[in-house]
Amino acid sequence: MQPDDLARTLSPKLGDLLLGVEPFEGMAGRVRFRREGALDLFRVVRDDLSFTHLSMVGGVDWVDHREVFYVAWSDSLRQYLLLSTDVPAEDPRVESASSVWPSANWHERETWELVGVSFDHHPDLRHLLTPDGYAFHPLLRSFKLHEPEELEVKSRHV
Amino acid sequence: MDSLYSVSYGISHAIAFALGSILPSGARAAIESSDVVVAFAVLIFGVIILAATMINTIMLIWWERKLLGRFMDRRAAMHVGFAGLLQNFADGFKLFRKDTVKPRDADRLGFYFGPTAYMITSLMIFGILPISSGWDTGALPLTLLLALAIFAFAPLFIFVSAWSSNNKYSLMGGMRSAAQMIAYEVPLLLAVVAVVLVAGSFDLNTIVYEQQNYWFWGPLCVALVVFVAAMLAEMERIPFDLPEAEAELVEGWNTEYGGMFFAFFMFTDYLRALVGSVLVVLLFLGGWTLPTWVPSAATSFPLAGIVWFMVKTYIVFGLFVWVRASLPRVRTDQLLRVGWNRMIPLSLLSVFLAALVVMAKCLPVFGCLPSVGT
Amino acid sequence: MSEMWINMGPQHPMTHGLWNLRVKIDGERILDVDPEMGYLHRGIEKISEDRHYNEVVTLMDRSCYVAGLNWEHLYILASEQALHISPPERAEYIRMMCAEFQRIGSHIMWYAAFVQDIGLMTPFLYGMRDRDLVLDLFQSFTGARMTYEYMRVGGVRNDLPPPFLAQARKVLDWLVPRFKEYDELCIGSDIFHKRCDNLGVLSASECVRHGVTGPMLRSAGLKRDLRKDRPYSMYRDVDFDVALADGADVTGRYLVRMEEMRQSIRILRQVLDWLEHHPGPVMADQLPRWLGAPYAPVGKEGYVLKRNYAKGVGFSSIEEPHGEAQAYVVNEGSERPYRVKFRSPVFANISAARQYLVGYRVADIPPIMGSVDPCIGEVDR
Amino acid sequence: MTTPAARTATPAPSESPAGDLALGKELPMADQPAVPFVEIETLRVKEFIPAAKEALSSLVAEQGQARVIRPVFNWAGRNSLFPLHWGLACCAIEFAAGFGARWDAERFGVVPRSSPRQADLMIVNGTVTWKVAHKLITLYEQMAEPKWVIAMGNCATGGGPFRTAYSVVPGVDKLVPVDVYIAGCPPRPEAMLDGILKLEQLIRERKE
Repeated sequence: MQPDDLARTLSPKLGDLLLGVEPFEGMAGRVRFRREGALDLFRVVRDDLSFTHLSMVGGVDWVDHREVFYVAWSDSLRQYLLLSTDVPAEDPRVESASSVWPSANWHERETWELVGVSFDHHPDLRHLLTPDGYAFHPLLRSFKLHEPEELEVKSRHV
Repeated sequence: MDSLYSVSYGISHAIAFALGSILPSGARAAIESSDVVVAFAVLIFGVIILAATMINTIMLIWWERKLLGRFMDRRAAMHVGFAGLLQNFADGFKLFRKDTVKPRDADRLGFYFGPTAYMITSLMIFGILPISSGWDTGALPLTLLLALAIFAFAPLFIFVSAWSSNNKYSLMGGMRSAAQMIAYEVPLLLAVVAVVLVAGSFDLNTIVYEQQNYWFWGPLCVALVVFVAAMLAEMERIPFDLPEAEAELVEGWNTEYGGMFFAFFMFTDYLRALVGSVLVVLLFLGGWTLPTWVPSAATSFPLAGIVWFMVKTYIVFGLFVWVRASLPRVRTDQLLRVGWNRMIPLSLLSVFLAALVVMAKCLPVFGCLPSVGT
Repeated sequence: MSEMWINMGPQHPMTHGLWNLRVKIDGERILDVDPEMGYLHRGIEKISEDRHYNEVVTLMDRSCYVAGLNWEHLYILASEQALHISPPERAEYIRMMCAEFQRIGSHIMWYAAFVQDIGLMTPFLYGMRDRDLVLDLFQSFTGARMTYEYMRVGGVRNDLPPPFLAQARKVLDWLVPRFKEYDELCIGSDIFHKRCDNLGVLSASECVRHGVTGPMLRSAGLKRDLRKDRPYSMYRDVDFDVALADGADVTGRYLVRMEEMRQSIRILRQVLDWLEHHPGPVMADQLPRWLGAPYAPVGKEGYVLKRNYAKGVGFSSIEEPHGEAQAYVVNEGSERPYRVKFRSPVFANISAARQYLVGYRVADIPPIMGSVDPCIGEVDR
Repeated sequence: MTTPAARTATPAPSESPAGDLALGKELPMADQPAVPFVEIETLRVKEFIPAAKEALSSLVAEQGQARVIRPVFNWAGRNSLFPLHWGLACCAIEFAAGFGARWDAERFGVVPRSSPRQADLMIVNGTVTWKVAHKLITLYEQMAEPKWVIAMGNCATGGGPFRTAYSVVPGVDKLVPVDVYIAGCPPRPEAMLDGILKLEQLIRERKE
């Protein structure tokens, strides 16, 4: 399946919620969409395009906004599909995909705690990798790691 | 060899007279009185039995470790003592010194009483097991029954210590242990009934004398299979080691025990394994006797009975180790189902076969098989 | 006993790593489970943002410590796509050989751990013995037993030493009868079937719904193997079959993994033949010099090399021993990746734990979780 | 009944009953001791037992320990180190390989135990994160004395390649006292065995 085919199937169903379909090496394409249309898009992608297996959900912090991306696989097409949406950094939230693909559950929990994107209507949005009550989102660019030298100084004074 | 009791009586007697010769006459009479001598003799008897049992049990652990190492393509304990012979002594001393931590919410009495009673009751069995021809220890007519009765105490104490540990894994292990031991007690005893039928006695000495011409493993092979399987379950060894299944219950019912009380458990497990092996040898493999075709030189040297008995015991235990090295563990429900649905019918069959053997002994066709005892 | 929650982990013989399975039980029956992860969360994705492309390879080895080379392969494929670099053919073959040997090593490690879960003691030792032979092979050309740091963007670090091929063939010849022995100890035993048949069943549709991949998925009869479906490296050129089983249970997963090892040997024989007859370079010629730059702490002025290199996003997906692993690398034109995201197969496989554990018994937890082959390093990253 | 104040056999007679009355207290009976005689005797016996224990143990300590008991227990302790059976990260695999056929740590009497109560030795084989830190401390506290800790690998020693990460404890010695450090990432099984033998040497020299 080529990006053009994707656009032909998706645009009538989604309208202006679909921002565009770009080619992506090694995949069927990269679908950009508005976050308001997330659930509609997921359903269309799963039911009409047969991408039944959601592999990965992740987030990228672009400082001014954050990007959430989804990778889905279709057993009949034997192809991957990349879906991505931008969310503003002030209000980082998007609809949860776990009602469409249950496998999104843990990936979204991870994205929430590491990248700081909240997922609406997620069944169980708890900390997964970091301890309960951990207040930071480590994968944001504003979160700086300790330098080794810094650490030396610190432990010497402890 | 004379009976062990008469040996210890002799020692006691000698000590009493030696003491009496240096004491004033009033004390001498008291010491040389038969009651005191007998009491001393019993004490010495107990000490000898205890020492022999302990050394044998520890050697059994060494034997298992080395054998298991060979099965696994490695060399097990090597560096403490010659070929690791002292390894288990080191373990024992270390555990002796190590602290025992009682969990805060554990029941104090049960926590300490359980392992102690478990070990003591298992040690008691050795007071009545004969290991060579002169070893009529107390000469009770019902030694076999008594041994098995004491052997059956164990689930109670395991359950007490598991319950009082106040640990979920211990509790589950204790539950499993109690269920398993009670389920396998029945086929174990029925298999013994087969032996008793053929031998015509509950006395272990008589049972061995009965086997001087033919060992019971041949005619009573079904009973042997049932007995060994049930014994494996009673000893809690793989494939029936569910109560201490390391994979799901951390260490089973001894999870909370460390130090000396853990040593009690470990020691008693092997003690029970020794009892199991000894019983298999006594009931089915002719005890200390050898087949008649063996040249008499093999049986005539001093202590020959004990030597052959130990050789057989260690070989039987080696077979248990072999089973352990090559079989996976079964599940609780499967174990219990096998116990109630397969083992008990099989053991009843073995009783039936034993009855046939008894009849065959006196059928004119076969001629009366010669028997020595009764 | 009434219903109660028990914690299996983080220190528990069942876990094979550092995680906690909270189990709600009624007697011996499992009513609910709740895996708790993150005890080994080392922030690999965050540290990667501070490292050069080649330095991230170090973290990949530690990410999945039983399949280090597979994870290096995964990361290198994605970053080569992001950096628009293509490696020479011989390097691709060497990587494929590494991946297949690592698959054998990982599966043997799985076998050793799994048989312990069902109470078999001896095969653990046999497994470790045979795995050491595979690790010896790795040691002969990477210098390390577990953490190799062997692959580079644009190729591999060094070529194979001359005696390697003969040695590798010898190891393969040794392994073939060993697999038969493994089977005799497990499949040949009635108790194994009693324990493992119809256990931890997860049907193919449930697998797809919950994102379960790898041997667990193939044991359900669904033929999905990225080496066939979406060939990467040189898998298009080698001849092999996808291991399949039916039943979707623990026995099925066992059979799939054993068959995969045999297929790996089949692949390896072809690859070794190819490597013998096709000498050549193992590193791409036209590499930007900063790929080999030394580690420079962030924030030190003058050290940071700001280069405007072509931006790009790389995505790779490989069939790791545990399942389907993916990497997503964002290249923003600097010498460090802007964002690295990994998808761990075990992460998804464990997340479906409730589907394949509830309803069985406590004694079934170790074999079922053992058949998942949890490698916590890659789950928590 | 037997408050510490009542332990003295003679109850202090109140100087001014009126004053006590004023305070609203009961008057003590003059002719009856507050503690019956039998109880006093029991108390004495109870005090005697720990005192005797102490005297006996000090005697044993002085006479026997230095010559017989200590060397034997030292020998036993160093030759049967049971490590806690747990795996943190990469080093756990090498830890397992150390118990495999090629290295066979059991030769030295090293047998992993799953329960911390039965373990003498905690081998921290991998990266320690802050999330697992308090569980590690709990495990260490659950182990019975005497106990030792080996930090295996660079991560446990000082954080290793992850020392800059936000979630990693830079060295397990921040949490529990460490006796032996083993370098390597991960250390080879030989190195692990060497660490255990180093610990044996340490115990021998400590003469506990």
